Amino acid sequence: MNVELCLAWMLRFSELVDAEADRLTALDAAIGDGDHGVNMRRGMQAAVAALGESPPETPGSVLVATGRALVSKTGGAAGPLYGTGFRRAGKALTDTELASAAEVGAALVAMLAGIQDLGQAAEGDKTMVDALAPAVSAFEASAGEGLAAAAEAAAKAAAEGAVATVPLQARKGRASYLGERSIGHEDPGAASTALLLRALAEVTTES
Amino acid sequence: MNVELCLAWMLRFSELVDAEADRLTALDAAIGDGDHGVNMRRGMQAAVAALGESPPETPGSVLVATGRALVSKTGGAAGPLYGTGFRRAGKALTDTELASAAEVGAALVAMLAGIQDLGQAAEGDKTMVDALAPAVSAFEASAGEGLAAAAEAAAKAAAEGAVATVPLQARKGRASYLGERSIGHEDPGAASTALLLRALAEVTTES
Amino acid sequence: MKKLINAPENVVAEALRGMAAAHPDLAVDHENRVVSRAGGPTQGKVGVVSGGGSGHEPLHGGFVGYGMLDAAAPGEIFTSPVPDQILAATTAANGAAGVLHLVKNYTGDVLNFRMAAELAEDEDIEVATVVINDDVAVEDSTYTAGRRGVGATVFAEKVAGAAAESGTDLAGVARVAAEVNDRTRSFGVALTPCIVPTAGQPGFELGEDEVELGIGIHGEPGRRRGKLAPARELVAHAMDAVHADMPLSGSVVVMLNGMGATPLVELYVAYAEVASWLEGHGVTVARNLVGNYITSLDMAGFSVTVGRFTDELLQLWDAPVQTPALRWGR
Amino acid sequence: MKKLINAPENVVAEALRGMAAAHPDLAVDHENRVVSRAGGPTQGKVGVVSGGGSGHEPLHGGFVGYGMLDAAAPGEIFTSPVPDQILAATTAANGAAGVLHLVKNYTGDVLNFRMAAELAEDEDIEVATVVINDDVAVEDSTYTAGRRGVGATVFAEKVAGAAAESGTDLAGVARVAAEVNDRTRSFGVALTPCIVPTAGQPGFELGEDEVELGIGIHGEPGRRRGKLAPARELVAHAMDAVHADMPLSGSVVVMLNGMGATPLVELYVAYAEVASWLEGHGVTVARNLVGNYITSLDMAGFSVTVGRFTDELLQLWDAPVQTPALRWGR
Ligand SMILES: Nc1ncnc2c1ncn2[C@@H]1O[C@H](COP(=O)(O)OP(=O)(O)O)[C@@H](O)[C@H]1O
Ligand SMILES: Nc1ncnc2c1ncn2[C@@H]1O[C@H](COP(=O)(O)OP(=O)(O)O)[C@@H](O)[C@H]1O
Ligand SMILES: [Mg+2]
Ligand SMILES: [Mg+2]
Ligand SMILES: [Mg+2]
Ligand SMILES: [Mg+2]
Repeated sequence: MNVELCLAWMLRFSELVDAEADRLTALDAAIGDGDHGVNMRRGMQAAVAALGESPPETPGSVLVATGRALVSKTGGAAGPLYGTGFRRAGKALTDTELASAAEVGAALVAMLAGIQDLGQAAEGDKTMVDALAPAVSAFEASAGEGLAAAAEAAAKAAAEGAVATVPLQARKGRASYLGERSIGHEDPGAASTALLLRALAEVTTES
Repeated sequence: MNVELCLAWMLRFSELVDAEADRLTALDAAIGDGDHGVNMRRGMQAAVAALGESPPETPGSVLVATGRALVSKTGGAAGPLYGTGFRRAGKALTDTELASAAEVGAALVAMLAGIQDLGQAAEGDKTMVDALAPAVSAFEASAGEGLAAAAEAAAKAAAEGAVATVPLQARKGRASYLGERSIGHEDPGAASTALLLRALAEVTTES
Repeated sequence: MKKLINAPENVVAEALRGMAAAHPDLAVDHENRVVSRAGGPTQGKVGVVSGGGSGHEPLHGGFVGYGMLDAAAPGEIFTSPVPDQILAATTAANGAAGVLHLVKNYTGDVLNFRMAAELAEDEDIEVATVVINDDVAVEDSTYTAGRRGVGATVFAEKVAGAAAESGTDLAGVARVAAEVNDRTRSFGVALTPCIVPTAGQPGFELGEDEVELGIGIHGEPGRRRGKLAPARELVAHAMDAVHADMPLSGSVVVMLNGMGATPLVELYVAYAEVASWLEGHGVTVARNLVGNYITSLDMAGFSVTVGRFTDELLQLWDAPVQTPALRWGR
Repeated sequence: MKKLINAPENVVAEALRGMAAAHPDLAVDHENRVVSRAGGPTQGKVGVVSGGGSGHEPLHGGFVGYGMLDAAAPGEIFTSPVPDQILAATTAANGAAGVLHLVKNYTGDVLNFRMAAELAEDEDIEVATVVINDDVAVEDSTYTAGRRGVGATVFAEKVAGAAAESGTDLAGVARVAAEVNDRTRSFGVALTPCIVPTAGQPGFELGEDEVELGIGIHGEPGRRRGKLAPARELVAHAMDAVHADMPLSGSVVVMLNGMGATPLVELYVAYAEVASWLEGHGVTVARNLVGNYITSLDMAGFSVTVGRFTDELLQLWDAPVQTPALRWGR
């Protein structure tokens, strides 16, 4: 992954978030407070703008800049969580100009660790972690087959992970306030994480 | 009209108001503030209670006591207007124990005058006056045929007068705030006045 | 109908119980339905009394206290109080220097207050009456019952209360109240109708994209129906109506009032538009109120009230006031 | 969706314009989205800062002023503010004696305030944080994000603000705020859902005869759905829930709070029930608030908050306060 591909990833993520904002908001309205789509759109628009204003030179700095923009523009739970995740992922790539599939995998591992350090959510708590954790595992398992294949596997796992949050009872975030009533709804953060991995799969297949 | 008949009139008026309260309120909701039925019910229940507690000995004092109760329990525009009307009507009967049709007619004239003195409404202003004024004329015109016939004529005229308020634009009371939008609705006070005359017709025919 | 009540017919009585429990500075006479100052009337001070139908809270009971009303007579929902009740409020406010009746211009209110004033005079209480009629949505002509009294009531109660507190005599207190009324105009807009508890359903139906322009405070339809529009346009409609009736210039006191169900965040959005309308017309704001002051049950919407205060009136406005709904300076 | 707004995405920015216009005692930094005292921070005084998503007005901006907050950071509707913004509020509140962050316990608020505190410490501003979590509808266990912060926030802002004003140091101000939180519990009930402007539709649907029991302040459904019942029963449900969690006795401070669209007359009806529930349980009311203090946009409903104040806390409660939404003593 070079800097262009990483920029394309962020751009595609922003596009997908924009296209799916209403769905993300509706998911959040059901078990949260109805702002996740709007938040993510605002955050990723700010990230894309920041990336456009001072284009970074390495994939790592793309992710760090994205993380910084998300922290300072998103708000809510998702802002600090995604923001920290992106920054950690970016830092894991150090100043590599061309990250291998294995290095991208390590960055995703760092992203997950950052989100879990901050949010303290375990798998099964019905959060974005339930999409990201299986995605990271799938990515690592397929990393030997190249970036596109690994990304495709990760996207599939993330999408499945998001859907698999439906029967779960939330133990973190706003949805946890609903107790058993959180069961039967897809977690909005898991849904946006699935978009993040889908974006990666799309840009890597195209390239 | 003796004291019993006059009491029966008030009782029947109270019953009719009670039965028609929702309709009166609905009429008031359309062009006023939706309380006329509730107001009249509260007022006439208080009047009936007062008449029961210290039963008057003449028709005139029945009407005065009714008026006093209406003033002190009804509120709104209808309370002072009906209250004053009843008190004036009662006073017009002086201490007669048996009022002739002509005397009852004079009492109704006094009622109308009392309401008009206080409220300054002319015929055509879309108020209770539009039911009462034709009723008084009809009563007087038929007074020679006896109380029951006169009351029947008055009830008919009042009912027609009430219906005839529908196309009018209000110039007094709350409905006047609506300007042209008051057109097309029956005036609630005219409707309750029609009940007053219907009550008179019913008790005089029965007796 | 979804209301936080026990029974529709008990709303006023129970709300008065709540007021009494909430505000130890108030005395509530439940039998006569009178809200007055716990300390009783101030001897030698002009008493200031208002009243009218309930459903406009905090008006009037919430404005009883130091520097504003001495007593209020709350009627049933949207139904003016009865003469005996107004007499009881007048007595509760009587410090032997006369009592001012501030009456909103509705037939029922005017008639019941007039009867009460007669009763009070029988008891040797001198009564002066100022009728408030500031609503520019209604033409003041022989074809109507005259203009409705709306937001100017809040202004008049504050100013008259301050004048009375400062020792002004009955004629003087009545004069400043009348002056406030003469110099103040209002206009209201409804986004939704309200539901009178005992009626159980709204007085009119409004589509998702409709508003009522020129409403009063009794859930009645307005002068005409309009399209739901941005706050900027609805506010401009209201301000234009006020301005057409009483050209605005110089410095004003303005109230952006919520009708009961409109949240404060929306009132601030609307107030931003009021402020910029005024700025655009070269008018400065001396003082303002933004909030629910004279409401119409659970109606969503707003009214705007603008007063061209003299220095004297502004000084009275600034005087200390300590009531449940308006408090400053102590 | 019927709202008195211009455009859903501009509600917060425009409401801040309105606040700035309405309250000359406030300074509004529109770029950073910070509401602070017009006079700037008081040197040598502990700064008290709060913030969170908008849509809860008057919380928090309406509580900025003498004796309460120094600055507030209002996020988008129901979205916690961002770290830079909270840092700007912290800087605006910084009188070189440290700054207290009062944070409602929501993941987003906690995380963003934590990041802001780190940034502030980089700038040598000492920050203490008290997290408010008083909502008994949520169990405080590893199976939830912990209890939500609701009504106790108003109490904590008042008490901490008074302590700071009196010259107490940062640790002392944090201590009284934490004590208020420890001693206060809340429970909320919704009669209707609310509509987030950018979402355009309600988060849940409620039948004409249904309520949500155990709601927070973000339009989320409650712990369970119940039947619409008389105010007496809804209040008893709320009071029982509070009492089960923190047995009530002696003397308390109580707030009967409206969710935004419930008119005052209904709040008084409900408060009468609160007062009689307390009386029935041998509890006396030291102080009370009845009104809209911490709302959820245009939701109809109420929450009740009860604090078992010590004498020290009650004294701080009584200290003068001068903010747009809470004012006494000056
Ligand atoms: N502690 C946590 N760890 C990981 N993810 C979390 C945590 N809390 C919340 N989330 C995620 O954040 C999402 C909600 O984000 P968003 O709606 O933007 O913020 P908020 O809940 O503050 O409104 C949830 O759907 C969930 O996936
Ligand atoms: N000036 C008036 N003269 C005669 N009748 C009037 C006048 N004003 C109002 N009314 C009558 O009173 C009725 C309304 O009574 P009600 O609803 O009880 O009082 P309010 O209008 O105060 O709510 C109207 O329908 C009308 O018939
Ligand atoms: Mg959310
Ligand atoms: Mg009426
Ligand atoms: Mg009425
Ligand atoms: Mg949120």
